[in-house]
Amino acid sequence: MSTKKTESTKQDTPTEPILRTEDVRKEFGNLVAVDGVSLEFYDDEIVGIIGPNGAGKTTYTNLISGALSLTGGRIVFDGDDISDLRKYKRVRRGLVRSFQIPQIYDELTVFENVQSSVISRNEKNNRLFTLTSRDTDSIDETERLLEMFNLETHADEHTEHLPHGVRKILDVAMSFALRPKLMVLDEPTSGVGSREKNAVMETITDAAIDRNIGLIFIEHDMELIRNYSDRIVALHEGRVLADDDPSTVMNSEEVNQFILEGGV
Amino acid sequence: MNERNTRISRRHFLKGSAAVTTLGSLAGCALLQEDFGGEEIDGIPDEPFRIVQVLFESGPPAFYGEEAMNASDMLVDQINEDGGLIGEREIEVVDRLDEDAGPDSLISDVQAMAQEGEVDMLMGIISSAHSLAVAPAADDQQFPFLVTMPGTYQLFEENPDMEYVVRTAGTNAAGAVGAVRMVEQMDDIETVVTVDPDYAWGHDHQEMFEAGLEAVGVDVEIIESRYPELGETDYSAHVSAIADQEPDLLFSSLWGGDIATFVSQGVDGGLFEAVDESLLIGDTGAPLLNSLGDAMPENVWLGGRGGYQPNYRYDEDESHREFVDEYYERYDQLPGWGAYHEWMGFQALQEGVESAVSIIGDWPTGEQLMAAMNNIAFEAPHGQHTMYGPQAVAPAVFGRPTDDHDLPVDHPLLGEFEFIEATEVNPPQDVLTMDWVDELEPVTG
Amino acid sequence: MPIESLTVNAFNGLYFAALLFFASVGLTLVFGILNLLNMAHAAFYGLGAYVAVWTLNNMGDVTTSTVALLTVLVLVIPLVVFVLSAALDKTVFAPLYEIEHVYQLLATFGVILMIDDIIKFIWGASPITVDGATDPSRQLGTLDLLGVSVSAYRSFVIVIAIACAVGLYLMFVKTKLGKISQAMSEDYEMVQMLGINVNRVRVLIFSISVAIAALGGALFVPFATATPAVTLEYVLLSFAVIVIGGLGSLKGVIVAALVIGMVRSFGIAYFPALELAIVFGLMALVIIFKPEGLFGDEGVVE
Amino acid sequence: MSTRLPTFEDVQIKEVKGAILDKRLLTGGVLFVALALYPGLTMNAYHTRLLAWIMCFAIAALGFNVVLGYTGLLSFGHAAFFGTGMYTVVIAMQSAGITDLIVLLVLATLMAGVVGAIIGALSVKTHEIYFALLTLALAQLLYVLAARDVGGLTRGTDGIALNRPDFLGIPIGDAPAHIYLMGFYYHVILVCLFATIIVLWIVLRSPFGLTLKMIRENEMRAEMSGVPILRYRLYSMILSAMIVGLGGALYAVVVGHITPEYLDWTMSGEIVFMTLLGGIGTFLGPVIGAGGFILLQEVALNFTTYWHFTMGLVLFVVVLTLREKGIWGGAKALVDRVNDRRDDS
Repeated sequence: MSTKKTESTKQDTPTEPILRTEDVRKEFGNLVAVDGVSLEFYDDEIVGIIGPNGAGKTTYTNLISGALSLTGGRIVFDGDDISDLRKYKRVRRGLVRSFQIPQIYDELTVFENVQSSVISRNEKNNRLFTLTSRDTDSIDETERLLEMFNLETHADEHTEHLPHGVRKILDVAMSFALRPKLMVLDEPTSGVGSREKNAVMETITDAAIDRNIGLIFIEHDMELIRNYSDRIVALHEGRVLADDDPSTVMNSEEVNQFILEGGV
Repeated sequence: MNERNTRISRRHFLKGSAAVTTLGSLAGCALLQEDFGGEEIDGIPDEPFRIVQVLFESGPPAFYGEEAMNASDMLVDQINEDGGLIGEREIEVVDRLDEDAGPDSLISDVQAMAQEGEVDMLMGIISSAHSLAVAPAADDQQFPFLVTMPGTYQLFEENPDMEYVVRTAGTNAAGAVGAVRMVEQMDDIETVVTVDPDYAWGHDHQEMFEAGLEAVGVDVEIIESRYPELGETDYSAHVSAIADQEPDLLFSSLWGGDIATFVSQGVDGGLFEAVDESLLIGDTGAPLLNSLGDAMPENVWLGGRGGYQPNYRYDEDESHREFVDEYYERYDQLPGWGAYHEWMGFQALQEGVESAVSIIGDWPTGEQLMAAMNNIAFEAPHGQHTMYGPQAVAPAVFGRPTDDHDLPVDHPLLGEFEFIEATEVNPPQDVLTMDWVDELEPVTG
Repeated sequence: MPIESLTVNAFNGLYFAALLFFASVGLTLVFGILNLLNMAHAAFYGLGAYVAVWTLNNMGDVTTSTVALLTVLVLVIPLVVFVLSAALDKTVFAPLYEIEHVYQLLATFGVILMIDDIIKFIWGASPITVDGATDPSRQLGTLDLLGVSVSAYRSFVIVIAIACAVGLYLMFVKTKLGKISQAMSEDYEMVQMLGINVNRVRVLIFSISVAIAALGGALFVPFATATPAVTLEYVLLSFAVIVIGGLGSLKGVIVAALVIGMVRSFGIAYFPALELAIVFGLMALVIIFKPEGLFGDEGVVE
Repeated sequence: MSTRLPTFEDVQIKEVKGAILDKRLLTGGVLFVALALYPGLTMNAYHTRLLAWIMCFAIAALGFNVVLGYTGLLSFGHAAFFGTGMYTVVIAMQSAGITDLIVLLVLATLMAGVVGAIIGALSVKTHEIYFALLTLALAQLLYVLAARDVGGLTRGTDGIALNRPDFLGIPIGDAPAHIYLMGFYYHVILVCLFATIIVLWIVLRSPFGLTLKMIRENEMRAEMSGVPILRYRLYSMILSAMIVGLGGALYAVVVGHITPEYLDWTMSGEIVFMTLLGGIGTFLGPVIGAGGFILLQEVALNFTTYWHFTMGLVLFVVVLTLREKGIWGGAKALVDRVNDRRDDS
């Protein structure tokens, strides 16, 4: 459970937000998927995003990560306008996302999976004549990360046959290896057994707090949302329905009407 | 293995002086010729004379290969019936290499054969490009190579010092310059469209034809040159474009299946009504006339480098008549150019062996045999087939399709033959073909 | 440019487009519905051509009636190949559905090499043309099109191509097989779960596709020549067609065949030097600027 | 060849791996010496040429596998790079009068890299079949340029003959063909092959190599790890093109006559065939594949006129049964299984 839960809400934080979206819009033909969303996120908070299917949650995160281009509005990250920045450049600035279905490299070992992220973060991809097995810097850091996420025992395994929960953790570990300032997680516990869900969330939030990383996560499990968020944003039909501390949002009438009863 | 090594290295050592030695021994022996006259010849190897043929067995030009294979099967049988080469040594075609495997494989095979020493001669080859790659390689290996079909004039002009290669096919100059000579005799020709396959054969022909026309000073303009892809299946776009232009003359070096498809689709598109006269010089003869049958237009001249038409001098030339009859009996069709080329090759071989044996009184080495095939002459449908050094010079022969013939086939053959002397359509020895074509003299008279 | 030559070139383009349609429509259907990239598809075009030329040249003693000849080309040969390909689908092609596209391409390239040699084994390597007596293209002569005389036989081929396209369209829209096929192209597993015998649909679609290619080859041969090179030429052409049209789209095949047919016909007529480069240039341009092809993001018959 | 890395937790593993590496180096060294001595010991010119031929294509297949096996892109246009290597050598000799082998090889490798950059830049955005067909189409356009002799450098489909290059100012090109190949040129190819293997072995285990594998395994993830994937796919094409170009350049001298057929898509198909036969999932597979393909073709050609059928059947069966393992990976798996069984008993 987050220890800084009460310290930070946007009203009483004097620092600049790490991410600000200003009136961002996304249209697919006639369909308006995201309809002018303006939000701010800080690097010391954990924000949960909720909303029914089709509310625009995933589209919104795709706009942030650059997987989709904006129809309108702008996105400011760490003080710079990144609206037109390519995906990989956003990642290099510290805006990182993980995926609903774990996106890992199946034919590489767990160790290589994480090491690849470390190398990419150091922008050493273009080193041609050094062996990765001799690159002590990245090896040391990879070891630490594996330890942190309790993956040491799997280090030498190819990832194809790992249990789903471990794959999920690995995916997150790879994102952490990128040393993000802000991480966007799309349903970090989907597909994970209900008993493991808390453990997964615990690992993630602990790491985030430890490293001072802001977290945004989409989640359908209201229990998890309530337990791990410092703040909750509710989306509905591409618009912000509520943006406040968890208890306020959960008790809001509109949220109850459109989202909580909507069969989630 | 060891014995072979020494042989190879010794041969290398000798290579520089090979030509001198050969000539010397031939000349020297010639003086002694009378001593051997009529006597039994020693040293004829017991095993047959082993030939490996290289022909397209697959790929678009394979039909040419098939004709050549047919002819060589027949000719080998005939020669062996009479006891073989000089009546003493039978021929065996020990292997056939598929030219479609490409020059890499062919060169490698030549090397293997040269090394194993179990083959006496390589024979055949269809593609000009392949001949340019394989012939020098064979020469490097000191492996006798009798080139029977490709026409590129560059073969010996690019590799003037080859000692192990002879070619019994005339160069493509004969066809192209022959066509120039035909135009010289025609009246009312002002505009020409050329259609040639899009590779060296086609481009060479077009170039020589154009340069030749210019040089002889006839008032003819080539208004368009087309190069359809080799193996094209649909010429209709070309046909309609040419028909639109209504040129006085159509010139083409398309050959094989391509010329059959082109003419057939041309007939369909009214091409031969739109042009007055055509010169189809891409080794075309009986197979084309067979496949076109009654549809064959009559206002065309067919032919090219050699008199390889079954009814050309059929009555006058006994050996030609036998060749055609035998071929027809055996394969139920008339021989095409691939078959004739092979016939020339085997004649050169027989002649070469005979002359070498008569000079040295012993069975010739590969080197001596190849040297003996230089500068000989032998019978061909068009009379004497003469070798200038290692290269045959063929005359040009053209004819018009006609149903008026005596051969037992129900398709047209050629008539109204035009014969143009080899010297009119080939450069003199040691003159480069393009230099000669650029300075081509008009035919006098 | 006189109007007559416009007509003639357009007619040539249309005829070539018809052949391209026959050669490639099955390729795109098999890919769109069955998710198989069958490089060997065009080999059946070549096979159709050889079977046709052999049949025509051997039926002269029985009949030379035009109707009989055309029936053989349009019905008998496709039917024979249909049966043959059903057998092949169960044997040679069955394991291919399970593997990745890259491996499908390579394995079916192996099939091309095999079919090519089988053709060579049966019919030899020489080009074969249809005998005059049993050549429907010669029998039919010419007819008048907008004041230009064009081949009646080639007009017939164009008509068959149009009929074939309409027939396929109706099949997809009206019949149960067509509807299932469309559903399969969108969600193969879903259809499987509905308890439909997917394998039977697969055999049918595969065999229809292959039979159309053979029909194309059969119709192609009277006006051209059966040579061993036909297969490889049409492998490239048919891939160009389906990529330009968009993989898996019936409309795409029709439009792309027309585009290539027309560009090639007019291109050769007016810019003959470009012939070799036309199809590849067109293909490169389309993939660079519209990688999904002209109608690639749509379903089979949208 | 294991792609696993030494891990942090067990120092012993590192040592064991080191021993394995030493064993590999030893095997490689012995093989190198054996191959180097082969022509001198046997004086067999046919075998020497066959080996030279195989080694040139082994280099090309290794280079091709950078794109197919490591970056996951099926290119059907690699004939463009092979042919560029060949034509660069012959054109540089004929038109620019360069006769030194080293200069020619460097020049050819660079030119192939340039062509790789152009074709790559146009095609790396596309995927799968589109990538395959776009590379095919672009390479085919290059074939048209050479076949039509645009620019007057290639002499069309007749092709150009080539003289034997010299070496470091020594006019060794004047030596007879046998001596040139068996005493000199064969060894140049051998050195180039081993150099290629060593350099590639390192490069594919470097961060750069890992990056290519990231792209192969999961393009989206790689991009979301901050990798500019298009740029790295392009790098991969350029690297691959350069190595294939080197193979082509070396081969030009072996074959002695260069025609546009080496730029045709069937040539690309042969390179794909070789690589796949050997196994795209293994490092040395392409080398084995080049040898297997060429020997198979030689045998099939001598054995039957229906060699297309034989080759087709082999391709079909290998693809279906072994897939990315190829004959090399398949053989290794078999050896492993036999060893396992022996350990069990």
